[in-house]
Amino acid sequence: MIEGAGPVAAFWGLSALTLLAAGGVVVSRNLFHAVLFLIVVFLGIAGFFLLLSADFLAMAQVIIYVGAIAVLILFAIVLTPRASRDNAETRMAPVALVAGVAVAGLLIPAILDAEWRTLSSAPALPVSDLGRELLGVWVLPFQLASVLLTAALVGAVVLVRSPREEREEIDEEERR
Amino acid sequence: MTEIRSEPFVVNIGPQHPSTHGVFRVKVTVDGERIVDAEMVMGYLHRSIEKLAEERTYTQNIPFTDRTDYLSSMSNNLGYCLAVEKLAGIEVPPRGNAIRVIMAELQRLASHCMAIGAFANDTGAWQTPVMWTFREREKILDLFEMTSGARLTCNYMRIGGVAFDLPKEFEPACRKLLATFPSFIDELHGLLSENEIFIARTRGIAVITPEQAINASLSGPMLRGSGVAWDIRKADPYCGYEQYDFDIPVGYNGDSYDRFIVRLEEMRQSVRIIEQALDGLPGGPYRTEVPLALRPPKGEAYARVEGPRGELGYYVVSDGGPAPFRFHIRPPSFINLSLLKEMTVGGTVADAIVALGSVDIVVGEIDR
Amino acid sequence: MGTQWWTGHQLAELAERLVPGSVARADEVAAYLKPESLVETMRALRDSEEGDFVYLANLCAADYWTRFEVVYHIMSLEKNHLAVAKVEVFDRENPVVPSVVPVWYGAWMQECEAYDLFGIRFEGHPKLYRIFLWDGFPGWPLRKDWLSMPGGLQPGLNEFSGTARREPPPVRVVE
Amino acid sequence: MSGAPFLATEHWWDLRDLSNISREILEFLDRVGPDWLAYVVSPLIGFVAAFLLFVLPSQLFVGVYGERRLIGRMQSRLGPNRVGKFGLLQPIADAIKLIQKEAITPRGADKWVMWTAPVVFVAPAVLVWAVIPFGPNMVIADIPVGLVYFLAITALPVLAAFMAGWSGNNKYSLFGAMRVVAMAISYEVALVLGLLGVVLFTSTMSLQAIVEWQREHDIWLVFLQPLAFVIYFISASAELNRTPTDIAEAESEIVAGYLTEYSGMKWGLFYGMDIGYALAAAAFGSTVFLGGWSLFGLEEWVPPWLILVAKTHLFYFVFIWTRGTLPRLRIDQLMALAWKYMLPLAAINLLVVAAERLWWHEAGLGDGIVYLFAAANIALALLLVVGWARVLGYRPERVPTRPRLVKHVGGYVAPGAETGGGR
Repeated sequence: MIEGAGPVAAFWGLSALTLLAAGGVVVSRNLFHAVLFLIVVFLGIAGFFLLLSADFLAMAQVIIYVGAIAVLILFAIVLTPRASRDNAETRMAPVALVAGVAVAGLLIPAILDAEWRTLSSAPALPVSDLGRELLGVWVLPFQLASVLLTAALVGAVVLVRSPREEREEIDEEERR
Repeated sequence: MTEIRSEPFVVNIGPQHPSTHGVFRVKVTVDGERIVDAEMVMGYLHRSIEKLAEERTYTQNIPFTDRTDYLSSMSNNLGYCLAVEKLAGIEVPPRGNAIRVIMAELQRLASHCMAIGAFANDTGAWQTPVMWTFREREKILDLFEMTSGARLTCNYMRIGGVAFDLPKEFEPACRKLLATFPSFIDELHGLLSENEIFIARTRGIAVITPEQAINASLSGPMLRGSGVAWDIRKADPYCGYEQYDFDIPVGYNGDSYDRFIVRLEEMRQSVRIIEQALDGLPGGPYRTEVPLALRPPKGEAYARVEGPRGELGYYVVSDGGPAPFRFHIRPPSFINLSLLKEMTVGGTVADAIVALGSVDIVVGEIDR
Repeated sequence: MGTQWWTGHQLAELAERLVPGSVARADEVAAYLKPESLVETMRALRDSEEGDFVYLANLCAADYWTRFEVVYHIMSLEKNHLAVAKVEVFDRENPVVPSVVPVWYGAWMQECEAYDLFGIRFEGHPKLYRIFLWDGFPGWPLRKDWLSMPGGLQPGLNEFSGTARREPPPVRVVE
Repeated sequence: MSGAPFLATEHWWDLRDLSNISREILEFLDRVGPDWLAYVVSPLIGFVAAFLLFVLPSQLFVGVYGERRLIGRMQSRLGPNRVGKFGLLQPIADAIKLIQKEAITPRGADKWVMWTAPVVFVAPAVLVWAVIPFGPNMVIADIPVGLVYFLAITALPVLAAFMAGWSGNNKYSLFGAMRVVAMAISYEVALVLGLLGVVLFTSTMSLQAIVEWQREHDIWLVFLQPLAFVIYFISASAELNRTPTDIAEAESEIVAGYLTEYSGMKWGLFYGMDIGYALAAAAFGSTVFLGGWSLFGLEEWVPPWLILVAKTHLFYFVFIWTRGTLPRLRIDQLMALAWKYMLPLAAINLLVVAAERLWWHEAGLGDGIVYLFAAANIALALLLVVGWARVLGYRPERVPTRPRLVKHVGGYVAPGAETGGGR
């Protein structure tokens, strides 16, 4: 439960900011601007985590989503040859609209129906407990996620290796 | 599997870029950071000195030669004067020759200071080596000011000798400089040649094989860096270079690092030559009197000196008049650039800058 | 010690021996080669045991009113000798000389320079362009008839008595 | 507070502990004003105090003036010495000049992004100071995840740099932007893994607690975690674009990197805050690795915040020193350093620390064991650095640093055919 004038004001402020930025992501015609709006959304969500006393989660949100993922998206935009065409009209717009409405139609009733457990005070969850849980009870999913990420990394490396480089490497080995 | 590649795009290095050492431009096409094509664009500083020189007397042309390679004006003066002397058959007295050798070698020191400092700057050293070399170059320029009255464009050599005799303060000042110079070279050696990062940046970059170097008419440290022993001071001695004992440094495999250490070693050798020349400085006249409006006989002459950047040739044709009929400069840094494309393609932009720095260009000389 | 400077006759003799009929004439300074067999001769001179002219020291052009000369200072590093070869072109409107870039890569930029300032086209050059001046620059600056002044006054030194060339130019001035 | 009682008293005028003043002010505000006032003012006091007392003076007189003077000294020249006594007013004159200059927005530039980028760059530079402890009670926000906070906040300027580079409509800017992002992503990984070792040892992520831990055990973490310290230093200088690794602003290659199109105060903000980040990194480094405000008991007599300031400036001096000495590495070499060298070493370091920590706790060893760990880790660090270099095939290659000498001219000199001698 969020109590007190400060947190409540912060909640509404953050909500407005996040929603506006999310709208910006959708509306913005410039791909680069859209990503920047997306970053604001991420920061807003980190703010929500802070409001809920989940400080570690907020920091992780900033590091991972803003520091890594958003930057990677930006990088991808720069490296994509046809990025300059931006968010132009596509034939897929109606399909996307239908899909979006469908997802919203699924989510909104689910959220309204769900019985949310409300806590009167923020649970004290030190980071050490989080780590213990992660490496104790949830160690298998944790490891699986690591393996998945490693596989993705290796796959990316294999994908971007050009045949030319491979040939050069083989030549080099032969020379040795 | 399709090859994933980024869009190649064209980057202009220059004409206003910190590392082009003047208004020189390289149009590079890059794919990511790799260079796939490089094209030189020059001429921003073209003053058509060769045409202007056809309208001046032989003596009036000497200041033009200052302004081609403004970092080694003494060598340029010397090359031109040698060509005219050869054309007109003028002998230079021994004292004049010795003074010329001292000045040319001091000029080589000054120019190599500049080259090494700028090269270190190109590898990314944040101004420190260039400031150190400027400090030493300053002392040499002071010596030039003492003798010729000018620091950069000295206009000191004359047809038949030099413009003035050495002032009496020159010798002690020069000896003082020579006493400290080897330790300065050792300092640079420690700062740069033995620096792991510097070696990593320059070793194996812009390799030129000896065959390539000879075929592309490279000269000076570029040629010697590739392991070719060629030095006009030894091969075709002028001004009495045959009296002095010095070695020619040659590199190992012709990369940027080799060109750098060759330059550094040349500085040591220059110090040796100046010491010998000062020790054996003959007396007598420093100049043969020649008429102001010299009219050499009909004919042509090609004289060359080993400038700091390489073979500096002057090709002068006379039709018997007071002005040269044809005046051509063989600019070393212009021809040394021939292989720039071969040196840069396949490397990164950073390598291209290092390659360009190791050529040691002076745009005034390229464009003339 | 010192570089041995070959006379034109020496070079002509060698060139004639390597490629018969390649020499137009020779004087004390230089051997005048025929443009038709220039590249062939130069390659033979470069590869010959005796000549070993592996190094092109200098390439430049000169305008002698009635003809252009392209001057090659060629050199051997190991034998340490230097010779001068020349090629003459008489066509003022459209001077063409075969390019020696296939023989010496070092001619690449110097031929561009000669083309830029003299307008001599080097046939077979991989990329001949105006290296200093911009494309479309009017005229060829180092030709003698460029910037000829009114009153028949020709470029050259005019301040000294008897030096101004007041006679009409030997050739028609290309405007 | 644990340990010996401090000499610092609780009087507001006792400047050895500056938190006294702020507590007095807050209490006064609580008495006279509405209750939200103290709530709003308390962080402000911290930031204002930190900036007025430390950040701004350091930035201006150490970062701008001191760095230029020191590098000038290293380069055998004078450095700024005209404005004011010893040129001390030079930074202020610079700032006035920068404000007067025209802030150019090039045609075709993305104006909004270009003008927002400096703001995005400056804001984290201020926020970073929130978790740096200046003394036992002097920290703006002693949050339990201070270390992660620092990492999160310092991820933001990368974004600003990217925005600056993209918006300038200049290829050099874009190059710089791409480089800055590639660098940040690569070095962040090694940096976090290195810092994880510290966290394992101290079992906390609060910077204040890390300092306390070092004080209690009478050892600095730089001795316990030498490898992590080296990795931190290299990564920090890489992310800060300082000279051995300043490829994002490499002047000789890409003019000024992402700042190429900036001018006036927009550029000045980037420049000033670059120094701010370097100082923050130095402060963070001295807090985590060099004992922060503690100095083996001396902090009871000397104001602890002065100790931290001294350590920070010392740390910053090393930054200046490397900048004045070393050339720059190429981007692929830097990437190789990050991925092939520092990342595996950081991982091995983490493994070692985990083992030591486990042994320490399971076996119930006393605190004295940390000295043994320190000795072992220093030896291990040296061994690892050399050994891993060998594994990667890098040997301190004996490249000849002097050319061969020959006496006679001729064609190509085959190796071994030299004829010359020295002197």
